[in-house]
Amino acid sequence: MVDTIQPLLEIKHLKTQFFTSKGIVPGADDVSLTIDKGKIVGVVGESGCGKSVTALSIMQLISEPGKIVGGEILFDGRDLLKSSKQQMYTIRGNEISMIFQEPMTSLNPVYPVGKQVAETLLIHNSHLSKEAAKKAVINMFELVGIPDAKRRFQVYPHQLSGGLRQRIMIAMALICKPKLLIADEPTTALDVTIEAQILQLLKDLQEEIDTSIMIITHNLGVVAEVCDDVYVMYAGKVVEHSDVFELFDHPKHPYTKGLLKSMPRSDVDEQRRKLYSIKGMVPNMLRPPQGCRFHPRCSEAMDICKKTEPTVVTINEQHCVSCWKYNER
Amino acid sequence: MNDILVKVENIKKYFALDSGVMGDKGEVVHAVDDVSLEIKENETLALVGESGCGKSTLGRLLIRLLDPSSGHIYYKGEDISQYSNRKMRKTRKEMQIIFQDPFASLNPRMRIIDIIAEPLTTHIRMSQKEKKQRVSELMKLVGLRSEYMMRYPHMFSGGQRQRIGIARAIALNPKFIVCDEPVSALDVSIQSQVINLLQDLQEQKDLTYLFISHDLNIVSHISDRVCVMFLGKVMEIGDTHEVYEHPLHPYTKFLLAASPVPDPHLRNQKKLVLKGEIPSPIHVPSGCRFHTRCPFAREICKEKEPPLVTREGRSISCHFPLE
Amino acid sequence: MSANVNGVVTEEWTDQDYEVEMGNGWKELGLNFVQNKMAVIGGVIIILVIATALFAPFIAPYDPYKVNLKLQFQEPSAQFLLGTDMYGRDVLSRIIYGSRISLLIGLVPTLISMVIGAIIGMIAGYYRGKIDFILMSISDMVLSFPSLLLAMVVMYTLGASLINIFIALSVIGWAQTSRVVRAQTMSLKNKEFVEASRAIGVRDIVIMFRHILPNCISQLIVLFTLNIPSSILSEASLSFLGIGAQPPASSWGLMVSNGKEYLFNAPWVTISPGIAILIVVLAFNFFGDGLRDVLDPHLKH
Amino acid sequence: MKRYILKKLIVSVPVIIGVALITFLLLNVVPGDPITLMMKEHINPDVVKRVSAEMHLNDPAYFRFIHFLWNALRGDFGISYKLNRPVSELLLEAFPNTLALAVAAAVVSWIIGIPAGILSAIKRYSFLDNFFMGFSLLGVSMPVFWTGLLFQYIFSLKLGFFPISGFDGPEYLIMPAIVLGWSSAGTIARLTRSNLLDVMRNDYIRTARSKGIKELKVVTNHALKNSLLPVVTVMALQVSGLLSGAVITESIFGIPGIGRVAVDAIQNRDMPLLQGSVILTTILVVVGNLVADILYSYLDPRIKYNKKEA
Repeated sequence: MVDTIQPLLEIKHLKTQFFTSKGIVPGADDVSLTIDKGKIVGVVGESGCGKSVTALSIMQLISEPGKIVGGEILFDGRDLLKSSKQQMYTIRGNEISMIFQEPMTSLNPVYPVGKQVAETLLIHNSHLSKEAAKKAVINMFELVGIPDAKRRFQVYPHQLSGGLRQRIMIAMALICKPKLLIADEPTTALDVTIEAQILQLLKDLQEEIDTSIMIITHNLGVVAEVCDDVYVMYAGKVVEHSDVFELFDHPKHPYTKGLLKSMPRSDVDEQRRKLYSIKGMVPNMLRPPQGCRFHPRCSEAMDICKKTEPTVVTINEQHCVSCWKYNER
Repeated sequence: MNDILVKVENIKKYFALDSGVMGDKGEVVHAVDDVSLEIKENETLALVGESGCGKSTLGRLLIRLLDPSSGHIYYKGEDISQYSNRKMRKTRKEMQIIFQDPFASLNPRMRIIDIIAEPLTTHIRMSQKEKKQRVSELMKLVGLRSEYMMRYPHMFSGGQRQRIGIARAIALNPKFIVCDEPVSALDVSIQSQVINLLQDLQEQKDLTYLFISHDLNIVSHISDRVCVMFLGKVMEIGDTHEVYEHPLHPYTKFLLAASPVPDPHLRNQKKLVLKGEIPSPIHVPSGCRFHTRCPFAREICKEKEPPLVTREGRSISCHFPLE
Repeated sequence: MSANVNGVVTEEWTDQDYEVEMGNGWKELGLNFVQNKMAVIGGVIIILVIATALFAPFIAPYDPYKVNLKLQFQEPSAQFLLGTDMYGRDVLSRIIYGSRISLLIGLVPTLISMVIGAIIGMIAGYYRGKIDFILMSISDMVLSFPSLLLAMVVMYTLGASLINIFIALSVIGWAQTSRVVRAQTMSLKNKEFVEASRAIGVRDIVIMFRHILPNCISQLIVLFTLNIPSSILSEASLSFLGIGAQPPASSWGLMVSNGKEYLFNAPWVTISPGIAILIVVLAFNFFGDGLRDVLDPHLKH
Repeated sequence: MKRYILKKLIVSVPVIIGVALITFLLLNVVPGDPITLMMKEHINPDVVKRVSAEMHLNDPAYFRFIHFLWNALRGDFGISYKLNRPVSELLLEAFPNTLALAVAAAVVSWIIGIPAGILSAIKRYSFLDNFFMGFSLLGVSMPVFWTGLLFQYIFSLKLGFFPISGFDGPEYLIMPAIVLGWSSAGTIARLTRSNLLDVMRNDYIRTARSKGIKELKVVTNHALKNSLLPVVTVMALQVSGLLSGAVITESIFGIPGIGRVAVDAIQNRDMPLLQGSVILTTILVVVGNLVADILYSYLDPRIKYNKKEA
């Protein structure tokens, strides 16, 4: 029974562009994406594909020379792009919060970590006393698995390891029990064993706090490990969206297929055969290719791909792709 | 045919953190702590481990970019650990290094032709015409158009720069190349291109690689043998396939379980997840270095450091290896 | 489409490549420079000042050294645009001739101290250890002297003359440059492209001049343009205190100093050379700031 | 952190000895016989012999330096040629005046410089930014001696607000402090502005915004402390700039400070007095640097708690 529950977040035809001195770079180019309540959604793609731009657009943290030029971002029924600055202040860190890739530099080096986490709580709950905030922060530290939480309240960021700092960031993001947590490459800068801890932590917290999580990553392994739904992006556009099992079992878009085939796998052992590799390189976004942006690197490119942009085709209700191969025009 | 090309015996490298001015010994980082291993000709030995395990330091020690605090390095049987810079020049022609960061490994103020030709012009007198010809040959070999030779590094993508670094490394037809995380800074689709290039060059120019990486998937694909390191010490060495099938050292087992595999069906809910943080290389734990994180650690692991035991090509440093 | 080059299959590139919009280095720099108003204004004034210095004899309306007591303290008038001083000499002509001294003092010692400082900084930064400690303690000592006092001490020992000013200003200037170049060298030394050259077996000296120095150039240029004004100011101060250029030389500092007793009834004698110093120093600061924005990419926006 | 301060203290001792050595060498060894130099016209051979013996001029240089150093440690910098009074006494009289001027100028530069730098960073490219930066550029570019004369001309001669020179009351200090303070205010404003702009580009500022903190609070709570740390070090390095400036300001405004003493000593070829004043001023600078280091290590937790504790 698929009840038509209203999705937590719905992005419709988002357009965010960067007006650089050398020309306009289309960061997110007509991106549509939905996140249902209680789900972990992965947005995967290579560098420059617009995944981080999409995330920052939700939080409206796009800095110079970027600007959101079109589309809608519906969060709990309200369009964030139309809400006032004041409203956004109440949403950021309270209803939608974000963690970033570099734990080393994402915390303010001159303030104790406890104080920085309490700050988020106090801003959104001005009635709360400092003492109550401190207690809440220490509980949250324990929840995110920081040993010896009480002492660590006073500690400074440079005294902690990468893994611990990322846990502090997660505590800071979840302290107000937000509805949506956006994690931009949360484990890319971490070591393998620490990455496994953090991914496990995100999965546990998702159930415990019943928040939805949007994970931005370039690593298909992380997607397979944690996500329920996946959006594959290339050169500013969503090329494929599907349930995670469907995506890995029956990838449709040539780019997704190429990515999956070119990844070496430690669990499967073939005698050192040549890795499949998608030819060419990530397009330069100042002059994106005509028509489908993947056509220069696509082994199944047809004439129409070079001229017109593909429209989105629904394979089944969990899977859609924008590629002329599946479009009975 | 596979005799030993490079042999390392009890190599140690300590870095003094801040040289205590008042004579008190500043803190010391035990980057590489008594490591011994062998690399056979035409083989790819992978060096795997998390940050702070000393894999990059060991790589730089082998080609004498760093001077060892103690221990020996044998290249083709010759002990080069104490060679002076002048004496090293001849051997340097046979060993090269490829770096991780495509943006920092090329001098931004030099043209590509001069970057690739630097090894040639340093060791061999050659005319400008000869230099151009040799460089364009090398560029074709690594899949770059030779007409780009007059351009500057900032005009190339990450993948192209990595190829330039590889062209520079193979310019003098070396025997042994240290690849220090050559593909970890690249996008997935570009990674496989560079990995294929490295493998093709190995066959074509019969090279020996020391492949340093933290990505176990890539290592499983490219390496013949793998050496797992933790906090400056060797935990386990063996054939890649065997080590991946049944690892002997607990750390290897957790490392393999931790690295994410691109297949959702394999995501087990309660994975083998190592608790605790990576200890700091300054205050190294007593006995077996891994005992603070190892779930199977017993009393003896805290006191006595397990020696590296080698049996039929498999080396292990653990009191209670997993059978 | 892949080409087979002596056995190794390599991928040929698709046509759209990277170089189209990257432009080459220097043309792009020129473009940004022009957009930077500050730098252009500074640059124009500097060119004017250099022109006046070169062609001083042709531009100056009168002979700056001819004394004519009858014309003492003439108000600025059509005949004497900036009036005359206590010896009846035309202030404007003396300022024009004075530009030679100021420019010479601004450029030459700064260049000398930059070269010395760059080499010392590079050696200290590259070799570290004892050499670094010794060189940097010396530079710490020199930096501990208030620059003017050190110059005064040097002038005291060598006596007041133009060459001695060169020496004094060079002695002050090199320490600051050596610190900047040392910091830059230490960061460049750990960069991988330097490690690559060492792995190839390139000698240290070659590494310093082929890899390290070229990457310090942009910072050195900015430092050079910003050090010139401080040299000009130092010379003017020395001359003002009477230990710099000696009469009858027309150093601007000396002119201000000689005119200060007559401040009440003939202010133009003191004020106009001061304005000249201000304009030149401002021009170099403008030019230096503009240059730093252009050469230091991340400061662009 | 104690270790850090101790290290800094120990390092500054050789610097001071080195400074004394450089000054001694420059003033005593290089110019040959100071006495003939000093007496220039009326040289009298036996006077020369008596004075030089009395001042151990014929002993080897290093012996004289140790002799000098030994006396200096006991506070005896020799006798001033011209004024025939112990140099240390003269310096002690002049020192408080220079200190008053330097402190007043420093306060002026902080009060003007820091807020100007912060405001122009926050309101970048606005009229305010251009005005403050223009003001600072002017301050940095104006020759101190010329500004002094200009101020005297306008404020005392023409408008008569302040006494033209002399030094016996606070109102004598106002104009010199402003003249001297303006140029270092320029330096501080420019530095504060560029620091703040740099700090605003850091990741933790983006984190602060993502926590829902209003933009102004992001600047005051997160960016300010980080950007003002380096300014603290500049405040100390300013000491040497201020003392250079003081030399001139004191001669224009007739303030009997160390700068004035040094200038007169040069004009009268009074070597011991010059030597004493230079060494004292340089020690002031070294002390200034020391204070800055200690202040910096106290303010910056990364140095205060440098042990990795995780």
